[in-house]
Amino acid sequence: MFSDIAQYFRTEALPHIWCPGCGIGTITAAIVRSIKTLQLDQNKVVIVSGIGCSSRMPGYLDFNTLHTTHGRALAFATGIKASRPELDVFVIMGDGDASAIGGNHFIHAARRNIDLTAIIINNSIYGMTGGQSSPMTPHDKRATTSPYGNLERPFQILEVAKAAGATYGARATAFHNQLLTKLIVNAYNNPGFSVVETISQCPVAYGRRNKFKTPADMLLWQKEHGISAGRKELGAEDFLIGEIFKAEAPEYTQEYAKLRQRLKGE
Amino acid sequence: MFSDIAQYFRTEALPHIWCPGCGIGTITAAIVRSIKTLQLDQNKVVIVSGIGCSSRMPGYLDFNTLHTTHGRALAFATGIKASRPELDVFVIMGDGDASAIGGNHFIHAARRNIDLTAIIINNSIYGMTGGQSSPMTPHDKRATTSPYGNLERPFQILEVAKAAGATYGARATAFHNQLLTKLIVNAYNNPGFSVVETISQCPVAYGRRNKFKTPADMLLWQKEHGISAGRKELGAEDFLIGEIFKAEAPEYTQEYAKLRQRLKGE
Amino acid sequence: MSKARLMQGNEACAEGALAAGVKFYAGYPITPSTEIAEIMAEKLPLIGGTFIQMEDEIGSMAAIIGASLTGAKALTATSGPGFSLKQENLGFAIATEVPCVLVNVQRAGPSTGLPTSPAQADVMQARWGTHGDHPIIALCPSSVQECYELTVKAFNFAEEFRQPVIMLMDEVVGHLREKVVLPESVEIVGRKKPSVSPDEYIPYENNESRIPAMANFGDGYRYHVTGLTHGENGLPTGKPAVAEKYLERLMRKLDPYLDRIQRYEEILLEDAELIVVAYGGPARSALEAVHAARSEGLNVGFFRPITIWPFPQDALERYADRRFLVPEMNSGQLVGEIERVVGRRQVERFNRIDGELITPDQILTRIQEVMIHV
Amino acid sequence: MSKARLMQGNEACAEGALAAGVKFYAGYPITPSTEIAEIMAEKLPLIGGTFIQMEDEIGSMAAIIGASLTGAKALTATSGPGFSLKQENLGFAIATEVPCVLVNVQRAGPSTGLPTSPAQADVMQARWGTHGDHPIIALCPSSVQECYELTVKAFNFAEEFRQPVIMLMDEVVGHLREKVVLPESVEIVGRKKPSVSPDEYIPYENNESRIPAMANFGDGYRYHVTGLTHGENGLPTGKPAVAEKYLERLMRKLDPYLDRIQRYEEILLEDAELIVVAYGGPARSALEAVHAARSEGLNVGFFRPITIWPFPQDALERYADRRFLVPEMNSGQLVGEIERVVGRRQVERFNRIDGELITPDQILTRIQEVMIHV
Amino acid sequence: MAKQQFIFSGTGGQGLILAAIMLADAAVLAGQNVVQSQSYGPEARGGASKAEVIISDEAINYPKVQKPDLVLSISQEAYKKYGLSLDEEVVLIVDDTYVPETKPRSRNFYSLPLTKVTRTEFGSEQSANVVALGAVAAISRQLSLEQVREAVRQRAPKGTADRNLKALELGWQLGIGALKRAKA
Amino acid sequence: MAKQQFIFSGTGGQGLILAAIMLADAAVLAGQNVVQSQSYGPEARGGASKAEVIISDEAINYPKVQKPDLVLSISQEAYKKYGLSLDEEVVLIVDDTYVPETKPRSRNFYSLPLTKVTRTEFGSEQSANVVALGAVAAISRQLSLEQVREAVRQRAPKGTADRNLKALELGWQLGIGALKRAKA
Amino acid sequence: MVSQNTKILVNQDWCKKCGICVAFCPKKVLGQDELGRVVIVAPEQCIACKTCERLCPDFAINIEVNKE
Amino acid sequence: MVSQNTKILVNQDWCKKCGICVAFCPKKVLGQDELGRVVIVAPEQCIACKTCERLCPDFAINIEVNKE
Ligand SMILES: Cc1ncc(C[n+]2csc(CCOP(=O)(O)OP(=O)(O)O)c2C)c(N)n1
Ligand SMILES: Cc1ncc(C[n+]2csc(CCOP(=O)(O)OP(=O)(O)O)c2C)c(N)n1
Ligand code: SF4
Ligand code: SF4
Ligand code: SF4
Ligand code: SF4
Ligand code: SF4
Ligand code: SF4
Ligand SMILES: [Mg+2]
Ligand SMILES: [Mg+2]
Repeated sequence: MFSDIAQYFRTEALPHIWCPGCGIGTITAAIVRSIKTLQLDQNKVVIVSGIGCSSRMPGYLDFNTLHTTHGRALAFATGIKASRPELDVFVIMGDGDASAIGGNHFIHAARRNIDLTAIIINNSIYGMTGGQSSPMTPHDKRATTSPYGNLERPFQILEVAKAAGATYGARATAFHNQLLTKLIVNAYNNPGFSVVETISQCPVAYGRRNKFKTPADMLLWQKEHGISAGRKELGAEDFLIGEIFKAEAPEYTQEYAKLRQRLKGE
Repeated sequence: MFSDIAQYFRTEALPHIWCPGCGIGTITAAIVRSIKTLQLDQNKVVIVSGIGCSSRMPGYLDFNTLHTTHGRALAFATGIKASRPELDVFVIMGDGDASAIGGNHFIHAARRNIDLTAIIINNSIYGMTGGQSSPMTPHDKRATTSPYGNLERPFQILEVAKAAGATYGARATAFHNQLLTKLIVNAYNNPGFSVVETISQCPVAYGRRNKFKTPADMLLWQKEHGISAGRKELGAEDFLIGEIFKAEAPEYTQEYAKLRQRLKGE
Repeated sequence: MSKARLMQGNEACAEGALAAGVKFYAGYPITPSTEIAEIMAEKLPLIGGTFIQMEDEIGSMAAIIGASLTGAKALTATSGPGFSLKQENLGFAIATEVPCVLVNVQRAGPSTGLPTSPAQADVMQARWGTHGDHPIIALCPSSVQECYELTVKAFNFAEEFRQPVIMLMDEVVGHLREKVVLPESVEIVGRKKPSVSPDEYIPYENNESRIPAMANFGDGYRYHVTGLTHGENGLPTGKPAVAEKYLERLMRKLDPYLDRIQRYEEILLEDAELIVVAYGGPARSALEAVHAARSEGLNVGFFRPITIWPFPQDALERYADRRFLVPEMNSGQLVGEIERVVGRRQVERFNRIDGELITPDQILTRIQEVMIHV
Repeated sequence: MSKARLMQGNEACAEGALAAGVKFYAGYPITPSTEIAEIMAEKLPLIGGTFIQMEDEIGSMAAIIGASLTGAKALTATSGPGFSLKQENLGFAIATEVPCVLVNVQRAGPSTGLPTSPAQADVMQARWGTHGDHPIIALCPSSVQECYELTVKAFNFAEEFRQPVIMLMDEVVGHLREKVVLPESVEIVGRKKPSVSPDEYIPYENNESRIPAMANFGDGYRYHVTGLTHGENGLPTGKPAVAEKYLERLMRKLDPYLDRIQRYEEILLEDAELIVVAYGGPARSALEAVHAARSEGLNVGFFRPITIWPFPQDALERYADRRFLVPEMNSGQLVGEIERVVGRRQVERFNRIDGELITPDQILTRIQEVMIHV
Repeated sequence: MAKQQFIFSGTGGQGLILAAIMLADAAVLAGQNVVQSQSYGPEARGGASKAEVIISDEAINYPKVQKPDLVLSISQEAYKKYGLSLDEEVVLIVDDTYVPETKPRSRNFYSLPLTKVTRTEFGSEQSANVVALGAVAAISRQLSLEQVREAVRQRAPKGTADRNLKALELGWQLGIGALKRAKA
Repeated sequence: MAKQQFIFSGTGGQGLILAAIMLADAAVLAGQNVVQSQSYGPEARGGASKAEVIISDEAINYPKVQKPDLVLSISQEAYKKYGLSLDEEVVLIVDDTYVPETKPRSRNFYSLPLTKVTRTEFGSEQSANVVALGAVAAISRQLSLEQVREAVRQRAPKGTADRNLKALELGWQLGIGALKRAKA
Repeated sequence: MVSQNTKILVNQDWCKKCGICVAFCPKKVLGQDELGRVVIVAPEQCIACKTCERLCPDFAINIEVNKE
Repeated sequence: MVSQNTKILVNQDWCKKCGICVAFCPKKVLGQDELGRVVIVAPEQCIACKTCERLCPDFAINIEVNKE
């Protein structure tokens, strides 16, 4: 099937830089499949990212692609979308990128309910810099900056998104990549700020330190612990997958367009 | 009663710079009354603020006081509390200070559930800079940067705090200042990150533009629209006052202390 | 009809931006620049443009870069603390060569300082504020009329050279109201668009002009923009040779255009023994002092860099045999560059840092000290 | 016993901090500085200190200032992009005179650049990166041993002068492992505490030493700290005279101590016709080149500023009659200051900006060009 | 016209800056060069407020008033700061309500019922700034009533033009009357 | 001892940097000056990896290897980059599993079964880096086995000291054997 | 009734004439003169509820109750 | 059965030998040689479920089904 989606890639840039077994590649393919499913005009698609392993994704994709500064992807994307709302803007962020340094842009994009499709690749770690804990590293897990186990609690990032005003939230994993493709399609179709949290494996910076022997072990963990709503009661390490919330609210660029219209009338 | 609390003030710095009828002064007195009620050691109390009209408060108070940069008060306070947990740290922020530029520090202080008492003085506007809209300006209201009415939706800041991990959230107004004093006492007593949103009047930068003729009119509005839970159904402009949420979670500095203890044992 | 009007410096800056074709403004309020945002908030939606108040200055800088990539002329304005916060993304715009204009209305610092008082204390920050090597253009108006004209220029430079341009104003000119006469029309330069098909488009082409053609996002030329060191194709590279080529071009892209970019004003220099070099608001005091000194028979001249960066070095160097006096509303910033150019021993300083505008008398006294009493 | 050990530059920096008594670290990871954070995360809780990973660099800088106000020696470390972000709060620490140490392990920029490659491109940013006038101390190690020693010095300077100090490292020394011999004990300077009662305490006293005594938050001396321009009592002021007094002291507080602060290394200068001025990692290449040139009979000397800011101007000025070659891993930064001090015509440059360490051969060739072929 | 320098002083919220802008506008209409500036108090929250106008037919470099030709003070504090120790050459105008205590002066001194007249006419103090402007303009004799009127018309906030034109007239009359009395 | 310069090359994840550090540690124990550095690939994600060590009894200024005395290559890519076009003076050591294709060389060339020996002994490839270190140390003849042993003991990750000492021994023997064969 | 024992102190140096105390005094004890200054118009009505004191943004009112 | 018409293509230049495809192939079609390279050990077992292809992080597997 890669041959089916190869047209969306800058194949000359491949193979990519991600480590053996890293989930980002798998997720990349799933995202591209969503865009293919949506039959979006390649020339109108913009992919924006921050900095991190995940954020290297746009470089491999043949769209209008923008690899920005750490944590700021949503602010750049806001400029793009507000300036030219007819573009289809997807924003790729790592968990650190989105929720640590980028947390403020995240809640404000949600508050404005601006029509961006935000995909957080949550590998529970700062991959690019070699394995420091992120605000989404589970409690007690190891990272180079939590050598005694993470003292902090992770964000429930979809809860935060919802409280801040986002109108679509969903979760999948690299393993559940067909679900992921579907959720991204739905997220795109939501006319507002949509967040898809995607659990990924980082075998090198996270897995090694947290007793996962192989990348496959990490995918297995995703398979076991990613639970669809109602399937069973959630255990300690379990998490919901699928659509987590939907809401309705005015969308920023539409409101702005209405303002322009209204002023014309005056 | 000012003579009762004068010992907590730097009276040589008075009269303060706030405009006639500004609610910040009223709230200042209420905060000081809480500290008095709690009988805290004046030498152990630290008041930290950002930048804005509200954030000028610590300059008038006779504690260890720190007036920082715009939006960063909680990050400074985190350094203080993490370094010396026995200090009683109160953090004063404007609505813009806390929720616009300071949004990220806000959600992370909440996530860490660090034992700070955060007081947001919400006057629905950037007062200090002369009346631009803030992320807490109500929809449709006027500000110098929303001359046609605010297009955006305001944050429900206590919802965001809760989703991010705070363990205490409450709301009062300058008018309901006795309630405010009580809520701050309770917030202080919560061993974790506590947020008290305080609705204030800014007659000069907000009131004038939004059809309030006098400061007293704005206080009347607070009186009418600040509703205790269960008192009546909330109308369009109404908001709840009182305790909004409580939760339990490990507190950051205590966890860190435990880590140090654990390592000693090893 | 071009009519005389009373206008504030910040307002003239906003009007200049509108005349230059600004279509996007993202900002975060800060004294003494806020009027620019307020005017934009009012006017942009009227002309099909977009104003957005971002959550902070970092986001504001990011948003204007994003908007510019879609083809919009984009503006942001701030002051000291916000200028510090914008530095990281300013560097991104420089590295990726995205046109935009950033206004800094300087106030007295450091830190929060005296928020409503003037200073010229971000002059060196404008040159060196973001990390890493980088070129910069910074323009410095002395009058309300110039706020207007230089903002138009700033957009033109930004677009022509794919280069963020800083309008380095100060509170004196930003808040001053003055009579201006706006031209009926202004010369407008747009960015160079690709003349080839998307297949042949090389987004960061190392061409002779040193300025690659720039396609808008959404117009069919799909390409990659990254703050990583990149090759001509826009994709990141770690290869030293490619990196060097990129950085060499970036650092020298303005060189062929210096004659056009570097602007300055020269008054009474021919026979001047002492040249007063001043810029921005305080240049007005300096000029008055120069005239006063002349009327006392002192051979004093006046040199005003309008382009602060790249500093008009060649222009000043012609006078390297004279003596210089550099009054600044800081502890000595641009004076270092002047010392470098003309030699340290020839240069005297005058600095005022209490938040009040330097007076002509102060400069005159200093001129007298330097020329008579020494 | 002081024993020889193999140690990485970043590790030596961390160990130096521990030896100096660091008790608080707040940071945000970034290559190539991250090892410093990682070591702190491991070691601080073992000695009753605190490590906290903040949400970003802005918060990190804020947190160490807060911690320092409670009396803790405080450290943060970063690299280019993070250094840009820390500038606003660095300015706050300078304005409020809160001791702390900020490490910047320089990598190649601008923007994200080449994150794992060395450069020296933040040298001018270290001087001018935050808005407003401000004094700064920046130290620049060339060896792993010096990473250790200068970090100790950095803390001592910070504490003694109530002044944030920048450790301006580069990826070459930061990631180099080298044999070091750590001293058994190091000289440690703490901040001056008030010797008067709380009633008499003047937190920003304009005393003769120019360095006000500093009380810890929580120790009974209640006072106000603000980034607004403030009087001796710490309270904000808008009065020009008070503002001026404060800023004058702030800008000149280091002057009486320059002899002790400014450090540099001089080798073979006596008869040198050409002096190679180099610093940081590339100084190692320069020294090797100087020796090679000497063995070819060329009278070349070596001057290494260790304190980059305040630049050891007087020390260098003694040689103003010689010629200079300034190799840098940037497009020319410190060279401007050297030109200012010794005169522009005497100074030659050599710049490498491709992310690779300058080689001794490159410098030697340049020495030959300058001395022989010209 | 030679250089004419004006200082309007009072407290924040009295609308002095707007009055100064109107004066400057009128000067522009009169074909003059003009600069107008104000000092924002450190925080300008209800504190002292000062606005300056310089009018000249030559280029105006230094934009601040060095030696005023006319000072208006409408608060006691402002009078103390800007009015009290003025040269007697300089015209000084004060409001008799808000500046009750003044030092005697032999000439160029006008204590006018600006506030009172405004209250009587409009029932509130709003527009007192424009009344003051009228008095200033009349007494300074640099501009025609028509020029100032046009400026007020242009700058008055939406819906307040008539009221403000009326206020201007009132002030102008106060000024003319005072001039006459002084001559007499 | 004169200056000795080593390059360890392979791919990320093979533990080359650790091996180089151990070599450098051993040199410190031997009282030498030493510097050790590595090039992080632009992103060092599974790509080429290079570690360098310089040992000398004099001060070492320039810290990068200018002319290596010994190169170890344990991937074909690394061999191509660092091993292929070396002077024959320079000692070249490759792993025969991961560098199957090599250009013939008349001397100073050792293609050793580093990976194979590791797998046979330990059932996995972990510790192949220390096996390689043993071979390098033995062949370079700059350090005693005891010095290197001590270095491995100090640096080996918690709980792996024994395994790694074993690996070192294996490598050292491989090296000694190879030297003997070369002499023969 | 404790009104006799209640002292209403207005610090005119700090008062900014915002009118809040006047508007919220339940007993119309307070008024403003033509310059906006707070004046005590009906001291005998004061019930010492301290509403004025608590709402005053400028710490300008002190209600002193002398209970006997 | 469509297995006859299924082609399993492994791009060895892109494959990083992570073993994921091998671990998740429901039919044990794939294996790894001693250098970790993916080898097709039981092509006839392939049911063209494309699990391997979808999970491969390196776009290195292509399952081509030739339905007839
Ligand atoms: C301003 C700034 N701070 C820090 C960094 C260093 N840095 C690069 S990526 C990264 C975090 C990566 O983690 P995440 O966002 O989770 O992405 P991942 O690599 O895990 O995909 C950090 C801290 C940077 N590039 N810029
Ligand atoms: C980095 C930075 N950006 C902007 C400002 C300008 N500024 C000062 S206060 C303020 C907002 C004030 O609003 P809020 O926080 O709601 O406080 P208020 O004045 O309303 O009490 C702003 C934008 C600043 N000082 N620093
Ligand atoms: S470090 Fe982790 S997230 Fe980054 S490429 Fe490697 S495996 Fe993937
Ligand atoms: S501007 Fe508003 S918030 Fe600020 S002091 Fe005045 S009334 Fe209060
Ligand atoms: S205490 Fe109560 S009754 Fe007395 S003046 Fe104050 S508000 Fe009125
Ligand atoms: S509430 Fe206070 S400031 Fe306002 S009028 Fe009354 S006494 Fe004066
Ligand atoms: S398509 Fe399915 S059965 Fe066939 S090789 Fe792949 S995973 Fe195995
Ligand atoms: S999943 Fe892909 S990269 Fe991993 S072993 Fe299989 S083919 Fe290779
Ligand atoms: Mg991550
Ligand atoms: Mg506010």
